Amino acid sequence: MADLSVNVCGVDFKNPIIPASGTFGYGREYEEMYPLSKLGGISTKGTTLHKRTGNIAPRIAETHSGMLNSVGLQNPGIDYFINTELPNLMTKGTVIISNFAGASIEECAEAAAKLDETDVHMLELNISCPNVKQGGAAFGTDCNIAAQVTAAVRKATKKPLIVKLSPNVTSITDIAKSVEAAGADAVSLINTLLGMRININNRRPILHNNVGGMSGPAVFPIAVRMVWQVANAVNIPVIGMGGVSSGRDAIEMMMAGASAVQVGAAIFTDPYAPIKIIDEMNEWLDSKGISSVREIIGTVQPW
Amino acid sequence: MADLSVNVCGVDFKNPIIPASGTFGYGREYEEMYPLSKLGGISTKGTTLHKRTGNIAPRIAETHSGMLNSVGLQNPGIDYFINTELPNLMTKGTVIISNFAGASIEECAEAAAKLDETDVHMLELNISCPNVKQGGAAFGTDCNIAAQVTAAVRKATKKPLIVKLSPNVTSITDIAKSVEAAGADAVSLINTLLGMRININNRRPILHNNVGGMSGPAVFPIAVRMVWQVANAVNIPVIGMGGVSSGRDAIEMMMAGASAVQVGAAIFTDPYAPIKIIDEMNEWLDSKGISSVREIIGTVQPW
Amino acid sequence: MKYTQGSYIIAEKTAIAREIYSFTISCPEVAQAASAGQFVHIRANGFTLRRPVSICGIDKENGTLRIVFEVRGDGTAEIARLNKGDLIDMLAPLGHGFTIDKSFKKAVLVGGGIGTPPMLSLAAEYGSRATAISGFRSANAVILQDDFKKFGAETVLCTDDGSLGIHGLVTAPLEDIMKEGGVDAVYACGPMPMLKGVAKICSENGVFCEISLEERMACGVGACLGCACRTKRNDEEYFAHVCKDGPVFNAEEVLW
Amino acid sequence: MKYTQGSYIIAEKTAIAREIYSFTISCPEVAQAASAGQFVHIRANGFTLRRPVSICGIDKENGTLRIVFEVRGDGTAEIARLNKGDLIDMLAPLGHGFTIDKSFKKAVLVGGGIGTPPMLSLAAEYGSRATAISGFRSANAVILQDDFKKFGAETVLCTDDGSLGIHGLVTAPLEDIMKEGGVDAVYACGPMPMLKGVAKICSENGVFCEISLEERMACGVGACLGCACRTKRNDEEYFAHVCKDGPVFNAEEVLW
Ligand SMILES: Cc1cc2nc3c(=O)[nH]c(=O)nc-3n(C[C@H](O)[C@H](O)[C@H](O)COP(=O)(O)OP(=O)(O)OC[C@H]3O[C@@H](n4cnc5c(N)ncnc54)[C@H](O)[C@@H]3O)c2cc1C
Ligand SMILES: Cc1cc2nc3c(=O)[nH]c(=O)nc-3n(C[C@H](O)[C@H](O)[C@H](O)COP(=O)(O)OP(=O)(O)OC[C@H]3O[C@@H](n4cnc5c(N)ncnc54)[C@H](O)[C@@H]3O)c2cc1C
Ligand SMILES: Cc1cc2nc3c(=O)[nH]c(=O)nc-3n(C[C@H](O)[C@H](O)[C@H](O)COP(=O)(O)O)c2cc1C
Ligand SMILES: Cc1cc2nc3c(=O)[nH]c(=O)nc-3n(C[C@H](O)[C@H](O)[C@H](O)COP(=O)(O)O)c2cc1C
Ligand code: FES
Ligand code: FES
Repeated sequence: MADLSVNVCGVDFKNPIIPASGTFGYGREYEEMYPLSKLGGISTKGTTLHKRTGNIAPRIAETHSGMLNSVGLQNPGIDYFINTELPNLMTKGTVIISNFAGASIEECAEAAAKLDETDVHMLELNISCPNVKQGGAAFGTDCNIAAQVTAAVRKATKKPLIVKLSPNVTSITDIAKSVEAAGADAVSLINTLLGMRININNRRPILHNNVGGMSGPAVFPIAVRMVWQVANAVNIPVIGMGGVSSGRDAIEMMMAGASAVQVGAAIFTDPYAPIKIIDEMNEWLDSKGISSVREIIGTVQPW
Repeated sequence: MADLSVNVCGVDFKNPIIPASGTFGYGREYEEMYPLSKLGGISTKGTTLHKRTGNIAPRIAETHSGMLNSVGLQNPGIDYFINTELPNLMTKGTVIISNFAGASIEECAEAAAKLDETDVHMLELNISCPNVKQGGAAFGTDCNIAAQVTAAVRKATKKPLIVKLSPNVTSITDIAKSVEAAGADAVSLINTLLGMRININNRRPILHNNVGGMSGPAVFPIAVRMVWQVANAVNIPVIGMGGVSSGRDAIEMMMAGASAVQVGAAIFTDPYAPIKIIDEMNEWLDSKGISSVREIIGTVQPW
Repeated sequence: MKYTQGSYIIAEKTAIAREIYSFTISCPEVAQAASAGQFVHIRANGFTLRRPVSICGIDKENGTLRIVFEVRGDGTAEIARLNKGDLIDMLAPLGHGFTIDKSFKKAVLVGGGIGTPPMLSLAAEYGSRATAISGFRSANAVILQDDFKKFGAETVLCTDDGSLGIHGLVTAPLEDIMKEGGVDAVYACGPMPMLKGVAKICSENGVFCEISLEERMACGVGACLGCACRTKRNDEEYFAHVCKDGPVFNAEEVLW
Repeated sequence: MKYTQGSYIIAEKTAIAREIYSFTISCPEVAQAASAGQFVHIRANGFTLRRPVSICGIDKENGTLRIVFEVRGDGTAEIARLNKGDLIDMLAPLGHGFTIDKSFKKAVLVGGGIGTPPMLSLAAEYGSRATAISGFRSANAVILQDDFKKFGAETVLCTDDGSLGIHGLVTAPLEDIMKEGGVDAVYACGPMPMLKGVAKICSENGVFCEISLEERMACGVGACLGCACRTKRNDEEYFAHVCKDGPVFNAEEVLW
């Protein structure tokens, strides 16, 4: 039994596996299947200052080894989250990361200020959701705006602040360095890649939003590359995600430089995926005689 | 039997299917299996002014529904191509597109000038490779440099000029508009997405180049999205590619806005893929009673 | 247990029409928890997303569920490749089923095409108090009529092309039955235009109506918010989720 | 026909050691065109890239090829799931095989682990004029020794752990045989350090040596330039391609 615990920004995780924001709701649906205390942490469904109804359906399309979604940040608003969901989540014995976004810098800062007054362990600022028409994409694709929103949120909270990056950029390292300089305590990546599928029979995009965010095993190599690049470019911890679906994938992501790993689409294929990934990591480490998962972080040796 | 012929920049293709550059060599290896005259065209392996030995092996890695390559533009140089390979190719009864690249604007222009003197039907300028003179950043990730190299090449040739775009950018439409303004007759997209895989047993990147270009069915939704965006942003024809592996995929790509379709990685899974795709397109069109494939180009109706 | 994920043995497989298969699956726990109108979420080997399929029959005694599905694309084709004795990976039972009221004296079950299977699970509840109106494209797509009869339900069959039963849509016989009166509830599953038509007739006649909706799904349990459907609750627009709030909705709630 | 792609029936499947399988494949055209040292490129269901596997036996009369492969990862595991009677999708025969000279009086075939199978196709050519030196990790990984004997070849067996045969590397018995003299050719396939060792011994003894190399492949036919390997030709460095210029190379050509 290897030691799977990791520490990110001073927060202790019993293991590095965290269901990714938007794929695990507030945990209620999966708690029917296993205790949430088995998880390293949970990144909750992205919340916004105001309630959002999200995009019109269809919101889901399948792709080779992946999927598209255009949920459009549907959520009941931050007050509902703080009053109704968070207190319950805080009793589960796992690290709670509150993922949030906003349509303006002020909205993001205001949301952060509200979260700052709660017991939540960490904040994850989503500057990358490609579905939000009002600037959601813009924050994450421009170094200056990314820095501005990070700085504003930084002022609004003393809690560990993770900034979640978009992969739909020319240089993700530039964005990472900008948010680091603006006060981020960690970065998480990758969010979804913008994609599209068309129903050739009716000549309509499958998603009502026309385009959506791609995730799942298909994007794994892109995520590993970006995690590796960013881990080598910044001095803050990196939380890796994008297509992780096995313990070996999680190990690979950590060798690329991730201090912890989020798991998203794999949960749809197998609701027990996070638990199985934890078990597989443990087995692999044991089989190699590695006593702590921390020993593998960032250990890939480039040629 | 539907009419599969298309016309791109005044060049007639008997069907829209073209093996993608780098996946079909100069056609010799596949000619052992089927006559090249069955193909709409062939985009030849990228050539450069000077011979290149390419990267050290391993150059290939597998990914979920895709692959990475880091061939590194190995090629015998443009003179060898023009003297030894091209004359043979020109006898095959299919459109020959000469894909080429360079480490500087001057090299690209010089290569184009040499190709201009041959019988080749079209030129495809690959701007995804790093520009050694201007700091190593790829030509294809900066609008100004992309425009400059396109303009220089434009001056060097009167042949139809396709500029092949990189997907590793924040806004592919901006790059497309820049090269259109600089004189490109068409754009082709997408080239490969930068990815990485690690062998967790020896903690080494699988590719000796550390990172490589991802292609195959995994990238198809990203390619469809980019083709759709670019087709709506420019007034020149778009040649679509990226993950096409069936007749339905090719139809989808054309509905997104592609006037012709290149097929790459699918050839490795099945060397007959281009032929099967042509047959499947024909069957689908017949089943829908569509008399010409040209009728479907760009017909997707966004919501 | 509310729902769980597991691999279960296929006890029986039959092809009941062209490209339409019936599986009987041995899953005692799931069968025990299941109710009419719920669905199972099936993993298709090689695919990222599971495929939702309605429960067509529940045999709590023998611990089996029956599903009937049509091959529509690559995922259902892959599932159809499974054979008797193979394991099928299901996340089940999911969703919110039909409201069953044993005091109802006359229930009409309206199924269109591959929307017919979930209606059979209601025939099992209502027996001879049920009338099953089923509509299909053509004679060769007709399924489950004998199964309805076995439960004692009256059957009314329609085909679009008139090749079997009544020539025309299911809404015509439904209106006839409504005129006769005494209908306590109408349940329906099928294509959207059909559901809309059924809902309109019920609303005009003031009859309780529940319909089963379809939407593209990822999680199947209410976590991803993928399967949104516009409904109204307390006169406010509400984006419900087909997998958790449905697939069965009161027809009055749905914003078409 | 030089090579072709097709689906062929697996006429025989046997497990010859833990996770090592032998397939006999009915493919008359391919068997007719094949020669020792060439390989087949096998499609594994669900994977983008094919898997290269050496030809282990060629039976032109019965129109069959034999391959022997080890499950190393997901792709070979998928291929191992195929059974007798199933179709296997192959692009074959590929590459440049061994130089066979019927006038050679003494040929030494050196195989390391899963590099042993291609050596068997040479034993079929050289019969009693062949000595097969095979090295394996351990007794339970030993394969094909009886097959070599059937062709009349002399066998020398080594294991890394001494659990069967000589305790140690294949290079020791090779040096002994070299000392005896009269060796016309050495052929080898196995891990790189072994090949390097064999090449060195041959070069020191001035004996003709061919080795079969491995590299990650995409196309398998020479079109993608994926499987580069550093060689020298006419004293110039040359990036050869394992799939087309090889997999068999003259040991002198290879830049280690
Ligand atoms: C609650 C519910 C119950 C259902 N019950 C049945 C049933 O009893 N019998 C039956 O034959 N079919 C039923 N369906 C429809 C069935 O889920 C689809 O036919 C199936 O998902 C198609 O998958 P595919 O891989 O064959 O098609 P593809 O088109 O290749 O599927 C691609 C993606 O789209 C989704 N998709 C495609 N069509 C539908 C659809 N109509 N509804 C939801 N998702 C879709 C798939 O799940 C997959 O994610 C039901 C759907 C829902 C939502
Ligand atoms: C010319 C040639 C002949 C071969 N002959 C045999 C044989 O007779 N018997 C046998 O058991 N094996 C043979 N191999 C090795 C065999 O190809 C690999 O074991 C196999 O490709 C591994 O696939 P996988 O999916 O199990 O492993 P994975 O590691 O999951 O494969 C991932 C990718 O890497 C490639 N890869 C991994 N290992 C190798 C390797 N050693 N060589 C080339 N590509 C690799 C795979 O083809 C695939 O593209 C040969 C290889 C070559 C190049
Ligand atoms: C249905 C769905 C909803 C998502 N919602 C959010 C969200 O609200 N906030 C966010 O930061 N990321 C969201 N994501 C992105 C994921 O958290 C994750 O970054 C991405 O899916 C890549 O990981 P994966 O490949 O493991 O799914 C969502 C992803 C999916 C599939
Ligand atoms: C092995 C390999 C080599 C390639 N070489 C080139 C090249 O020389 N020039 C170029 O423009 N694109 C090159 N490409 C990119 C392809 O032409 C194509 O843009 C990409 O593979 C996406 O298409 P696909 O998903 O169908 O493979 C190469 C791709 C592969 C897989
Ligand atoms: S499918 Fe995830 S909420 Fe319904
Ligand atoms: S694998 Fe393509 S050149 Fe060898």
